Amino acid sequence: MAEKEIAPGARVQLAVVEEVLNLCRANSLWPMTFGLACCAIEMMAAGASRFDLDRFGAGVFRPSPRQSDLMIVAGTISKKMAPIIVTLWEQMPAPKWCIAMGNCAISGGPFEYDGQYAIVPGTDLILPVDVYVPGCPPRPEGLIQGFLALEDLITKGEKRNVLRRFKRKIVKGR
Amino acid sequence: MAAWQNLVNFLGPDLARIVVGVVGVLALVQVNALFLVWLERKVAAHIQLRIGPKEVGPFGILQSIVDGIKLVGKELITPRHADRKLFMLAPIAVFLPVLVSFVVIPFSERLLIRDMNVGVLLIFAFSTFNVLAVLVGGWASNNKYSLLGAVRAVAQNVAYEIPLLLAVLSVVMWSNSLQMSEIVASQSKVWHVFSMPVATLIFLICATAETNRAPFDIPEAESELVAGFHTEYSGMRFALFFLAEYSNMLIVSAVATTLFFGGWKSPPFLGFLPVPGLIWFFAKTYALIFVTIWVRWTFPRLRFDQLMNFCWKIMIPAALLHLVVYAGIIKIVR
Amino acid sequence: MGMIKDIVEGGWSLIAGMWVTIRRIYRPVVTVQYPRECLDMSPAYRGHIEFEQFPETGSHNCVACGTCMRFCPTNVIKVQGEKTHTHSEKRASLYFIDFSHCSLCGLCVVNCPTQTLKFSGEYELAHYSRWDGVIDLIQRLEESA
Amino acid sequence: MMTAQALHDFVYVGVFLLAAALFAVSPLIASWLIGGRSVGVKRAETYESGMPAIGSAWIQFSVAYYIYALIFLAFDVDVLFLFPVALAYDKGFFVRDFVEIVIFIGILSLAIVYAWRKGVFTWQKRR
Amino acid sequence: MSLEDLKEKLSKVVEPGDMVPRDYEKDGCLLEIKARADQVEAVAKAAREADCFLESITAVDFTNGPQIIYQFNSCTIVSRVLVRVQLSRGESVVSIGSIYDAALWYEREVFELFGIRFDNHPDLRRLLLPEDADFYPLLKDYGKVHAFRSTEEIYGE
Amino acid sequence: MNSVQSLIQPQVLAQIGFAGIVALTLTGALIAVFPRNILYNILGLIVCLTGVAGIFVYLGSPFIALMELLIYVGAICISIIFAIMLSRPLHLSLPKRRLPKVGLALGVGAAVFIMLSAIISRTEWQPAATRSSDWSVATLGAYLLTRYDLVFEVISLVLLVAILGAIIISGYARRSPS
Amino acid sequence: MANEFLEPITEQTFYLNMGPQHPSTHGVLRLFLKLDGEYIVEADPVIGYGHRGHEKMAESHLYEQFLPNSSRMDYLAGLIFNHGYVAAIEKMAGIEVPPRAEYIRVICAELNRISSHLLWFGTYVMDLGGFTPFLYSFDDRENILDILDRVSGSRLTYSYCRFGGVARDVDDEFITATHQFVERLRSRWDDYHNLVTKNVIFIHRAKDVGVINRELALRFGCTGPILRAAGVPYDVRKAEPYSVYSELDFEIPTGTKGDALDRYLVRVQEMEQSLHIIEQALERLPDGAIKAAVPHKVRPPRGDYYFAVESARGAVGFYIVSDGTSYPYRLKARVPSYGNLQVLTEVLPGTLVADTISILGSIDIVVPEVDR
Amino acid sequence: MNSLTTYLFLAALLFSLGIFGVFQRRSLIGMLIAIELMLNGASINFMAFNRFLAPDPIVGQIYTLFIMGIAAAEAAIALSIIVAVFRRLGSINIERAQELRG
Repeated sequence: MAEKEIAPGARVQLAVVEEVLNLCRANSLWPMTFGLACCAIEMMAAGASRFDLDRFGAGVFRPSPRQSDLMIVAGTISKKMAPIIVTLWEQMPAPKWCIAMGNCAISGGPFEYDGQYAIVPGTDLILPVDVYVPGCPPRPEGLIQGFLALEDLITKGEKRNVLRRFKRKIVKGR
Repeated sequence: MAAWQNLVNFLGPDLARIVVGVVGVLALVQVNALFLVWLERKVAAHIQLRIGPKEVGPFGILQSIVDGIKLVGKELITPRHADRKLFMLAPIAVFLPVLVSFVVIPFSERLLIRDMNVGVLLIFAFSTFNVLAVLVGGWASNNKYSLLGAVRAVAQNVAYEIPLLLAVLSVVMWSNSLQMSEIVASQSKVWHVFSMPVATLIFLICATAETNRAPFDIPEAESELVAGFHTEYSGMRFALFFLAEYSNMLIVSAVATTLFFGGWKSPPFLGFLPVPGLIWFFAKTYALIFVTIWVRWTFPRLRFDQLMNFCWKIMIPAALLHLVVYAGIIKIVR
Repeated sequence: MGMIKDIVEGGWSLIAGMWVTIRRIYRPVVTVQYPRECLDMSPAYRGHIEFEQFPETGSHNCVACGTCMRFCPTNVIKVQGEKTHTHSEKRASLYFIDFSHCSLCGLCVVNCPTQTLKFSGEYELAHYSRWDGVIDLIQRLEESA
Repeated sequence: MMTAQALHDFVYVGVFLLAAALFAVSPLIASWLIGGRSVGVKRAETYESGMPAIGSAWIQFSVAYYIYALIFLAFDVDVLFLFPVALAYDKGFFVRDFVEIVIFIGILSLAIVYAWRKGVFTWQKRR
Repeated sequence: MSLEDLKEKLSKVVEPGDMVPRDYEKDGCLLEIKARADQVEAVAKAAREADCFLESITAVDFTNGPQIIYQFNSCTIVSRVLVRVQLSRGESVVSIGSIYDAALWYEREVFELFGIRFDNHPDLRRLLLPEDADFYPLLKDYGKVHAFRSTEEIYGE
Repeated sequence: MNSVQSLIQPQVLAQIGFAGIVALTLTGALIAVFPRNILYNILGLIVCLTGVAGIFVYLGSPFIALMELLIYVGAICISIIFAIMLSRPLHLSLPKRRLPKVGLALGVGAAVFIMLSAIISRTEWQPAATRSSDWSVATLGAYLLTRYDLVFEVISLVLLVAILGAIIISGYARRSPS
Repeated sequence: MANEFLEPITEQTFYLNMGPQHPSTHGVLRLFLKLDGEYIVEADPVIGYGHRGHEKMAESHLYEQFLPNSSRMDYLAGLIFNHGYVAAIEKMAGIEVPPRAEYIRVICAELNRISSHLLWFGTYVMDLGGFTPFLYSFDDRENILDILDRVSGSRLTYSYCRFGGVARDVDDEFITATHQFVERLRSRWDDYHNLVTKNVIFIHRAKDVGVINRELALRFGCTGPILRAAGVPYDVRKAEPYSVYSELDFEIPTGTKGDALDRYLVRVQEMEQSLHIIEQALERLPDGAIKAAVPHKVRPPRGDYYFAVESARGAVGFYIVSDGTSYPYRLKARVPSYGNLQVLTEVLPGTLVADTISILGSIDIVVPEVDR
Repeated sequence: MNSLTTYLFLAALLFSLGIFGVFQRRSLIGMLIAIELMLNGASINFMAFNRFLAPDPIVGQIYTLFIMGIAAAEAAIALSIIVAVFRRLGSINIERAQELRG
């Protein structure tokens, strides 16, 4: 699991405080209301009644980047859109995370071909991505799985997420 | 020691009251905000056939605590082009009037921090600062969405203050007092909700508008103004706006309970139950809050001109008419 | 007078709306609590591709003909074969897909001459690295076997 | 004398204001201490849907509802004047108080009638 | 408005020989008009008078120069008319934005994808690409393409 | 210890509170007059008015104090802020002060203050011989209904005229009634 | 507006970017607004934030390979685009489609249309501030997705129609599930009407807002519910019947004024008509093959072709120039939202900011469809 | 300290500050703010006399209330005039207004 400095540059850094904060951060990921293409619809579906992201405390979609913790890049990033995504990312207050949802966000997906002039092939070229959720588009379950993976990343391991009362299914083999 | 004695003589039991009151109210404000956020999310979820917060603590009860702690750990961003001083001041200022309002709210017959004889007015007077803080915060952000939101908030709040005051006037006319305890006492026979249902309705509608709740949530209309006046506020500053909003909900509902729903008194046909007044009070208050939550998750929001015209064309004339009619009724009844 | 009628009718419509929502509070929720309970995947569900395991060979039937590679619109598939002594045909020795480019069109599955490709029912693929989308199908087949 | 009681009230209000200020400031300080800090050129830029903001928000802002504020200003004061009267309402008057209140409110309503007639409350679509 | 009416209006502005009936069942359009660049405005006016709306404007790049294709259709009867304008490279064409507002965006799109300029267009900015894009992606000499053909190779003659 | 104890005397506490209020008022007044950013001025005015409300409490009338907040802060100041937003952004294009003008203003202000304080300090204020001790708001209301009833009605008339004036000046009168 | 950055910024008016990241611009649309207080003086929709170069992509891909792209242009009505693209190629190459396949396509396309309209219904009411109807409609939409997932294996980007037929046959379970869904949705109308259609706030927000009359709609080439709300009964399914629509009985709902409320009502009635179509199609669903024999690589003869279908948002057309190889020489998709979006430049000025949201929501834009 | 003179001095100070503001301000709104200061000085005077000298403590309060009412009316009219002036002249700067007139 990739180690990432969760709160860069906090003025006072206490291990205990960080531990508690990370636990809380993991269980209260507010995504930004922000969709690019097809995956955004599945993101909405994940927030809707059937799948209900709110169960994990992640259902508070904030429209303003200032109040959100998580950017879900859901869809193809066009070259015209890329600087805007970077701006939005930088306007989010630390600590913040990014999920690349869908194949387009991971690598340009099916739209990356020889002669492609319009898209940025991969979110990781412009933002530090924490979790990748492949699929075209991924099912809402896949996105929830991505959320849970991100929570584990924040708490540095599933076992340390003491509030979690179920086991995340980890796909093996790769 | 003599000096201390003097102080105790001067303030008397007040000293203990103040300390206990401050601590109690602070606890109430926090617990209420945490509970209300949770309640709102839960009720909304069940209205929408969802579960809502569930995984964080049993029934997701820890969810709002977790959210709160997370917000403390977020960065506070001050936009470069903002007016830094006012931008930082506004979230604090929005919280100032919140606690003061609790001073005069009678939670039960005994549990009343200070029974001022201008109680009702005090709440309205200090709620003005709330509006000002919103305006200052929205203006200081130097963000167009914030500015639009702040201006709308103020225009809306000031407009709805008039029918609100008019509705309160009917109550004051009956009880001849601004003192909260006496207003409650004046409802010993009939709750005002029964004797003046129109005023109650006006009060509730206007109170919803005053607290910027749907369908009057135009200042923070998400689909238009992103997050309205607090678009630029992050982390704890945003949390303070949030806290103030939910505390205001409590205050408004508590005031409505006091003025129209008999305060701590038990419902007339349930008087035999040995339930303390405090419980009745909070039961009524949270029932009202539940209604506002229910309304919020049912209706679309009004447009701004409709909102203003609703106030000026329907609410204010209705309130004025009600006041005149009620004044006549008092003459006849007494 | 018309105004009063409007107010009454409007108020009534609001109450009707509130009646709709309050009834829902007592209805059972429609939420499927995903990590605790899962939806049944549809039989047609298209996850990433994987090898069909044929009972007669106990393994896949990929002859590394490269049809899938050629038909793939986005160059997802990389297949290499080698001739072994036991088989007269070529057999795939390496079969990698980069799922992160896949658009799930299914041309590879449709056009596979030996019908050895099928869609997996895999949908929980969240990972921490961009390259986790690269899947070794042969290894995957061996693991599941 | 009423001063003493008023002063006591004042003590309450003052202390609560102070407590509120402290309560509001302390988490901000905590947040300042333990909150993260991000970097980025556009971190503190004004948010405008991800685009660079065009011009300042501090411009002359044509408030269509300005006239509402002016009407409110006078109206609110009028309503507040009714409060002391309401306190004394029906205390040893025959109908004098009723009549006076009716006159007062009648004059008050004229303002609404006038504003309504003049179309203050109708927002026109502008082209 | 019938198709005959439209034909009559159109016959005033283009030579009858340039009006080629098409097989609707197969090609999806009823009439094809081969127009010159200077006839576009008149054709558009005629279509407008015949109560047609502009369905789309697009272009195809050939070795002998790009071709602009206008499509008009009526919402009362099917009367899809294809107006084909063969341009030489670098030639510009008159905007029909004053006749059909819908044309403004279509023309902008054609401009940015093919580099065909439209005269009298009020606002010929980039539409889909970033403002600073300096390439015309749908030209056949941009990127990897499968074939680059002349008009004859496709339409015969 | 002694000094601390003497500070806890209720009278002293009241004095400290009073000093605080006065300080608040004067700070607000200064902010209302001196900074060139007009929004700061209005916020200063609000602070000052809050202080004045506190002074009214010290003068024995919390009711008037709250009215001060409700009317001045809640109505007048908010309307002024609206007017500021409607007008040119003064807070940005800060008008330069002209020294002679400021000097003149300062002179006039100081002269008035000196004059007033001279009068205040010279005059021997005599309280009325018999003083009623009824401060209740209800009595105030009763007075408004009896002795000052005309003024009470006139106030509403004045405010009505103010509203009409505002509407007319804002150009609504020229519109045809809809 | 010549150039947003060149024009001097006066004090009276100010510029506001609404979007690309804005909760109500439906994805990545950017509305560049010139405001006077709350009033809009000029509006300039800026598109291209979702431009993915579909048309360039087509030129280097086989006809088959481009097929998945068709459902990614308009991901809300992906199956209808799919259908349109496949039918266009079939017409070009002269492929006969078995009747069963045609019926299955129509059923799925109509289900897709309903799902698209349901999503629009939800987001429109959400734009107006009502959050709950959004989730109710999403709940119903999930039912459709389940049905379509069962046959196509995907929830959003179906790639279900193939040249010569469909990818997978339907079973009895599909038919019963579809019947159940039709029943279920019919039983929902009451709730939807009580919650939204009859709601006084909603009516006030939608009535007389954003009037697009016949004249305006035709000038801008608007099609679909916008044109129909203006009183023009133009529907490709009736005007140029494709597939088996000529055998099915349905009506084209139209409005009168062309305001947001009319567009709302037209869409709601369209959903009912779609249910009607689905019922008929299910009843007539013939047995037989679901796919004609088609070569691995289709090679349509040389020439240019146009084929139009009616998507949830209006007329979709594929204009394809074939050079006789298995790669399209040029493929152009005529998308309905293009004109529907452009009309905003004319409709928005003079309205309030809140109306902008209402108009935008009632027009129902899918930005990647516009941008392609 | 808590005597009549203190209050009167405070009121005088507010009044003088108001006068100063009226004279040095160039914008109409600034002047309005200054005028409000002066009115408040007057109110304090009334209340102080009421508290320390008057025979009936109600009268002073009523006067103060009236001052507030008048202040509100004055503000409403003044603000609408300011806006009208602004609409006409494009400025609320009093000197600019004079320039344009003359």
